Amino acid sequence: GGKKEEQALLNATPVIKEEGIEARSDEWGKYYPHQYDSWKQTSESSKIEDQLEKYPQLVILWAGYGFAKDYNAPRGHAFALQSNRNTLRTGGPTGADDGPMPMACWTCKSSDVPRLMEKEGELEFFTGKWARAGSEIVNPIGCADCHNTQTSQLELSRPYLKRALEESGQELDKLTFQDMRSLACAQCHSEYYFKKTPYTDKSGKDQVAAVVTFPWAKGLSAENMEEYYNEYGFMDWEHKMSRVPMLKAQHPGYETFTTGIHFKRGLSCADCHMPYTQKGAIKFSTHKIQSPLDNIANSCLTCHRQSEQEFKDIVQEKLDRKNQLNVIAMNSLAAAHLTAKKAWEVGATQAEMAPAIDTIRSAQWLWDYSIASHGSFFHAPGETLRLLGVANNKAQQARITLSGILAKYGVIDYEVPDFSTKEKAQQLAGVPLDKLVDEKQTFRKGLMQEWNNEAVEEGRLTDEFVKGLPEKASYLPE
Amino acid sequence: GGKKEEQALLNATPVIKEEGIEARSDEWGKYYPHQYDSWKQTSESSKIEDQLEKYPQLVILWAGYGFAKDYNAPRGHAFALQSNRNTLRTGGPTGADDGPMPMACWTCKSSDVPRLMEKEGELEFFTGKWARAGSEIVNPIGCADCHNTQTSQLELSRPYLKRALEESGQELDKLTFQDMRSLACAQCHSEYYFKKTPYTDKSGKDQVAAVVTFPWAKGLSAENMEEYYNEYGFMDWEHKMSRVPMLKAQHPGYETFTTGIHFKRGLSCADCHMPYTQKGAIKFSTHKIQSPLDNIANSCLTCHRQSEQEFKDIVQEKLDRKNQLNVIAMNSLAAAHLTAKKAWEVGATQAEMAPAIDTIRSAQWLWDYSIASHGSFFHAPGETLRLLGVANNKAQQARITLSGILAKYGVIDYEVPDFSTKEKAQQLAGVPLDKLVDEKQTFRKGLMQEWNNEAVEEGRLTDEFVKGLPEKASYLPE
Amino acid sequence: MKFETVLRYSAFIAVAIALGMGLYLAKESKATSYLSSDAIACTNCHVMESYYASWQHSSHAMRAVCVDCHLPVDNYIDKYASKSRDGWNHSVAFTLNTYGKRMLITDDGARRVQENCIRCHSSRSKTLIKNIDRYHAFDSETLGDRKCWDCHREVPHGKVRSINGTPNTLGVRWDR
Ligand code: HEC
Ligand code: HEC
Ligand code: HEC
Ligand code: HEC
Ligand code: HEC
Ligand code: HEC
Ligand code: HEC
Ligand code: HEC
Ligand code: HEC
Ligand code: HEC
Ligand code: HEC
Ligand code: HEC
Ligand code: HEC
Ligand code: HEC
Ligand SMILES: [Ca+2]
Ligand SMILES: [Ca+2]
Repeated sequence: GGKKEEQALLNATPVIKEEGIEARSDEWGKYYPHQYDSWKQTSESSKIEDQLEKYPQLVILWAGYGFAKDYNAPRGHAFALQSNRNTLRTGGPTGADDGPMPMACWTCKSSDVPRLMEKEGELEFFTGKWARAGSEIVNPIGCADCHNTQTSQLELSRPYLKRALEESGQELDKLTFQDMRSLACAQCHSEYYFKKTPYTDKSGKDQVAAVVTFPWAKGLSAENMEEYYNEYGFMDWEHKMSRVPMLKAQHPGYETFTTGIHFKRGLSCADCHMPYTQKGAIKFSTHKIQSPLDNIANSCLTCHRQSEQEFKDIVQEKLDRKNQLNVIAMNSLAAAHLTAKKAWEVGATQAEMAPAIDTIRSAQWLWDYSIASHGSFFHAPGETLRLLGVANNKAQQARITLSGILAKYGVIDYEVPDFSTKEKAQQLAGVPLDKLVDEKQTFRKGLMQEWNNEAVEEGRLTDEFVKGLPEKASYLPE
Repeated sequence: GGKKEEQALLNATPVIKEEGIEARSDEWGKYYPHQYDSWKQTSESSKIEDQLEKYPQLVILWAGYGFAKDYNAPRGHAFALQSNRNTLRTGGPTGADDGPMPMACWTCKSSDVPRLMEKEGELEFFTGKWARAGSEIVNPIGCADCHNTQTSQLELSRPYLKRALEESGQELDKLTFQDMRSLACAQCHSEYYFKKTPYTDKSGKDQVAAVVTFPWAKGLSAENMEEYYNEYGFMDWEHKMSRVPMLKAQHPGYETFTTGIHFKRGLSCADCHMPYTQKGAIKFSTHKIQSPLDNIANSCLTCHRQSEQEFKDIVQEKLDRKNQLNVIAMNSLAAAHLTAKKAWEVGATQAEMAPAIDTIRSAQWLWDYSIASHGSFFHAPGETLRLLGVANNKAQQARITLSGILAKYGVIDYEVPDFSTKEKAQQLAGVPLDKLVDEKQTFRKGLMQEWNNEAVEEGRLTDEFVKGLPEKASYLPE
Repeated sequence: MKFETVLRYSAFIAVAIALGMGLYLAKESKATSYLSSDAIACTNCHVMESYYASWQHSSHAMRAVCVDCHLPVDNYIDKYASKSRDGWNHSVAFTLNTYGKRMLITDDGARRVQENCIRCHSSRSKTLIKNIDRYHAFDSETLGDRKCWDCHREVPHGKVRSINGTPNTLGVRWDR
């Protein structure tokens, strides 16, 4: 009698909602208080670290592209939506059809995304401007991004990851639980591009969706993806100075992780970033996803036996190595772009420039791939340093070729202009910072408030914690 | 009664010789048959792998220096002496005072070295030409290189290592057994230079010894040693093409090892290269020092739990990463030397060339340090890739500077000559290979035989195994 | 001789023998060194050398010393009781020569070692203990007769073990 009941109780999974997707994490929190409480703690990582301030070279590297406007180090998951709204990259739209960015920009920022995708259809979701769904996408990354609302099981809520896995030769029905503990993260911590996909909508109208797609069909390495993009004739933007058709690598965290020893030894992201934590008599996976260095005792020391200080030192040493090669590569790339600009100015021809242009495209791609995920220096130290070495070599090779071209046109010992501060670099790259901030502030005081009010009124945003998150941005005082 | 005997038996250390150093390993073998037998098996690694054939760039990098004549991958310890006699670097001396090399070249090749050092005195040992002691140095690396003849304990037989340890801040009397299991190897697997040391000999004559010295006083990293050499105003040779005052890094195996995770976790060289091995009911340290990949079961699998194939794959991946950056760096360095040569030819001045010259010196030093020990790609993968990246960056930087100089003198798009085979490269570097081989063969048939005969007659060389080692060299048919 | 005298002499002799043996043991066994947990202390007896050498070349050399495995550690009373009991047993065996070339761990010794394996490895793999009954069939109070090293046969002394198994143990002598 009593035993059966106890067993039933223990095995019962709360059903958060009978049907559909529950995007509000506070609703989940009623049944899973520990996970919810620790999830809220991701808000402790709130500080804005302006990467353009730290490395002004980046502005040159991304001239003509959104990232040259604003780019910060990642913060806690609780801030994903706020970062996305506040970044100057998403501009200051004045209405549903305005602004520089497409719907796809919401994809990795909110648990409302799977909800809305289910409601509208995937292609429909990926259609239109970013501002179209401002009042629908209101909960930051939350339970529904990783868990099934009915069973609470881990689930891939993003269809594009499933397609990518299949294209790269994996069988979905063979995925293990351990795989899922990384793939939940791979939904977002992966390199992507927006694939233009024409379709006919329900009302019979021709539409073009910009669908988040992972370029995994030829493999997950930097070289594999480069081949993929080259065959496809793809570019993210044309560089404003060098006129190179550029690729942007966005955080290939999962991809680089798979080349490292921890992946090879069977670890998943959750092993380090969500270690088992004990509170009283209860054990659960901490949902305070953060740098494991803030929690060495529960993460690293589960498997290793050294002092916390030793781990900090070893990770720091790896970081120093990456930083050294990273700064070198960024400097070479910036010089290459600026030298190319000069070459165009003095009259170099398309034919003369072609080899250097190909080389710069490849160099910057490899560089970006190797460091964009922030954690690769630790997840995959060997692969990261290799790629930085190769990227820098190509950038330098391009500079040598370009010096030759300049010499042909009589320019000897060309000195690249000074880009040693964010301000100077943005000047060179033609980024009208003040104007962008003004537009953004107008948006934040107007349309953005409307979105919020509507969402609260219609019951889509109920979480007092989310409402109360402190507003931060690179252009706001600290 | 029985117990004392048992104890005496167990603790008894055979005294190989009452006094002095026993250089003949066959004498030791009478008491330690397992160690002796496994030591003999180092002769299984006998194949000559001509590195100049594999990477003709090396000839350009070392133009004007011995290594451009002949350079092979390391073989088993049993061959150390043979390699040293057969390499074209030691030339074809015709008598005790002839030939290009000093006594110091015997230092790491033979157990007769500590014997002769004891007999003559250290400074006296390091005085004179290499050919002076040809009939004294006849046993390859053996027991007396690492063990004390009276106690059999591990012992540093080379005084220069003790001095280097002290200079780098270590206290000799605090060394542990585990330390010794690496330091035995560090006696030879370390970067060295020959320090000119004036002294007055027993007969009152002024002499200059060329003493093997480890540049550890400022630390063991590549940058530390570079500073050491720069302060000291040292160069190994002037480059024949670029006229750069060069440094040669020789196998800093111990130094790079100390930056890797295995050292940090307390391992010693012997843990992997001399693992405990079982023969019947006896366990001993195998003295067949070789690539641990030939003995994964006893080395890696003591601590790790994967399949042998997995280990091979992981090590191969690390090797591939190194190879890629290594080839890149060698190509850049070769191009830099050849471009500098051109710049001198068209009339560049000392002042114009100075910056490029400094950069090439540093670049090649970092490159050489990172790979010369052969095992660093595994012992210290992060440090190796970092250094290769920095080295290549400097080499490319020099090329950019040199292109500028060439342009100033009207040379645009200079193409470096073809150095794609050992033959072509040696031609460019002015290495008279045929002449060198002829001289060497004369020596091998003449003086070298005399040395051997004398050593056998005087009882210094008694080991039939050593006498019977197959003769191999890069210039002999396989 | 009176019975009393006999008794008195016998008692004296007994005490003398005991004292003598004690002193001999103290000297022979370097008694004070047992207050430390240094592995080298165990090699005060030459018969422990082979065990020292095999341990020294094992995966545990950098992680656990003899007493980490062979003595109870969480409980000081048990620890010192075991230490003195072992000390006595080993000394007697050593002095009276009642051991063979291939010594075998006692049941009680094995119990303690097993507990120590579990103690250290519980933190490494938190599920090991939890599931120990399911996967390793440890059913009785003493964790059954299935020992960790039934499977992990090389941990830490290796498969071959005897007093003579590792001649020429340079490390033992160095550490002295
Ligand atoms: C729905 C998309 C999404 C998923 C799923 C996701 N992440 Fe994130 N993650 C983000 C975004 C976006 C940010 C950056 C937030 C910001 O800066 O505003 C981020 C930030 C982070 C950070 C930086 C936190 C800090 O405090 O610096 C870590 C670490 C991280 N994620 C790890 C993980 C791990 C591990 C998983 C899986 C268990 C995961 N993420 C799943 C999108 C996601
Ligand atoms: C496939 C998932 C994915 C898509 C699509 C995506 N992001 Fe992100 N985004 C992430 C992840 C993961 C992070 C955190 C890691 C990092 O900062 O590199 C992040 C971080 C951010 C951040 C905070 C750090 C920063 O860059 O300042 C902003 C802002 C942001 N994204 C905006 C956007 C915009 C705008 C778009 C559309 C152009 C977009 N994201 C598309 C996954 C995605
Ligand atoms: C970024 C992805 C992600 C988000 C967001 C997320 N989870 Fe999880 N969750 C995981 C992963 C990964 C695990 C680990 C499964 C394991 O190791 O057993 C997990 C485990 C759980 C478990 C199983 C018990 C445990 O603690 O291991 C529960 C219950 C849970 N999560 C509830 C929630 C709730 C409630 C939220 C929202 C407040 C949430 N999760 C948000 C990824 C996520
Ligand atoms: C073996 C432990 C481990 C595993 C497994 C692991 N990480 Fe990390 N991760 C780290 C460490 C350590 C850092 C560096 C943190 C720092 O610099 O403070 C890091 C950094 C990060 C960062 C950058 C955070 C920041 O603020 O810069 C992200 C994002 C991240 N990891 C995501 C992931 C994802 C996604 C996976 C799986 C694909 C993963 N990690 C697997 C240990 C791990
Ligand atoms: C679930 C087990 C586990 C966890 C948790 C874990 N590691 Fe590891 N770690 C391993 C394994 C397995 C290896 C590979 C070496 C081996 O096979 O022994 C390894 C290797 C390493 C190495 C050597 C490889 C290298 O890249 O230099 C370092 C350093 C390291 N881990 C640091 C950490 C840090 C820091 C953390 C916490 C952020 C951590 N580990 C968390 C299991 C783990
Ligand atoms: C007396 C000098 C000396 C000492 C001491 C010494 N080595 Fe060597 N070692 C050499 C020389 C010289 C060679 C190259 C021999 C040749 O190619 O002729 C070599 C070659 C090697 C090789 C390559 C073998 C092969 O088959 O490719 C390895 C591995 C090696 N040593 C490891 C060690 C280790 C480990 C130690 C300490 C336990 C050690 N060495 C001690 C001088 C020494
Ligand atoms: C401090 C120790 C040391 C000194 C001094 C030394 N060597 Fe070596 N030698 C080694 C080691 C260790 C190796 C094996 C590692 C390698 O090949 O990089 C080696 C390898 C060799 C080899 C075989 C591989 C090859 O290079 O073809 C030759 C030949 C050789 N040395 C000749 C010389 C000559 C000639 C000198 C004097 C100029 C010299 N050695 C001085 C330690 C030394
Ligand atoms: C290149 C250095 C080197 C050379 C040459 C060398 N040994 Fe050793 N020897 C060692 C090291 C290191 C150990 C390991 C000590 C340990 O791990 O306990 C060792 C251990 C030993 C031991 C202790 C028992 C054992 O096997 O662990 C004996 C005996 C021994 N060597 C004898 C010899 C004899 C005989 C020769 C010559 C045939 C010789 N050694 C040559 C370095 C060397
Ligand atoms: C953790 C294991 C490990 C340790 C400790 C270790 N090595 Fe190695 N060593 C290797 C492996 C693996 C290789 C690569 C072998 C190959 O490429 O076949 C290697 C390669 C070498 C080589 C090059 C051999 C060749 O033929 O190219 C030398 C020389 C060498 N090691 C000497 C040393 C010395 C000296 C030390 C200590 C300072 C040391 N090793 C410590 C595992 C180790
Ligand atoms: C005496 C123990 C021991 C031996 C023997 C040993 N290792 Fe390790 N290995 C370690 C430790 C400790 C680490 C560091 C990770 C950790 O702390 O778990 C490590 C880390 C590694 C790593 C991850 C670090 C990296 O550089 O990627 C690899 C790969 C590895 N070992 C391969 C080998 C190979 C190959 C051999 C044999 C040639 C070997 N190991 C022999 C103890 C050992
Ligand atoms: C990691 C745990 C561990 C460490 C450390 C350890 N031992 Fe043991 N020892 C064992 C185990 C397990 C056995 C039992 C083996 C068996 O029953 O087959 C054992 C057995 C023995 C035996 C009995 C011989 C036998 O084969 O049954 C002796 C004697 C011994 N150990 C001495 C030592 C000494 C001395 C040290 C330190 C130098 C030491 N041990 C360190 C685990 C350890
Ligand atoms: C006084 C000498 C001596 C010292 C010191 C000594 N042992 Fe022993 N040990 C022996 C003898 C003799 C035996 C054999 C007993 C037998 O077979 O009856 C033995 C047997 C053992 C056994 C197997 C029998 C059992 O009790 O389970 C273990 C385990 C052991 N010793 C561990 C140790 C450890 C650990 C130390 C150090 C703390 C140590 N010994 C110190 C002499 C000594
Ligand atoms: C004092 C703590 C301690 C004790 C006691 C201990 N271990 Fe370990 N053991 C470790 C540590 C630390 C490692 C290294 C691996 C790791 O990081 O978990 C390890 C590694 C291992 C490994 C993997 C390496 C290998 O050699 O296969 C096994 C298996 C193992 N132990 C079994 C045992 C067994 C069986 C016992 C009891 C006879 C035991 N351990 C006792 C601390 C201990
Ligand atoms: C029935 C056989 C068996 C018994 C009994 C057993 N184990 Fe294991 N153990 C295994 C197997 C099989 C593995 C997995 C080996 C692997 O993953 O490489 C393992 C793995 C381990 C590991 C991880 C080893 C590694 O290389 O990472 C440790 C530690 C360990 N066991 C400790 C113990 C301890 C402590 C006990 C006693 C409580 C024990 N084992 C009893 C079979 C056993
Ligand atoms: Ca992209
Ligand atoms: Ca040198």
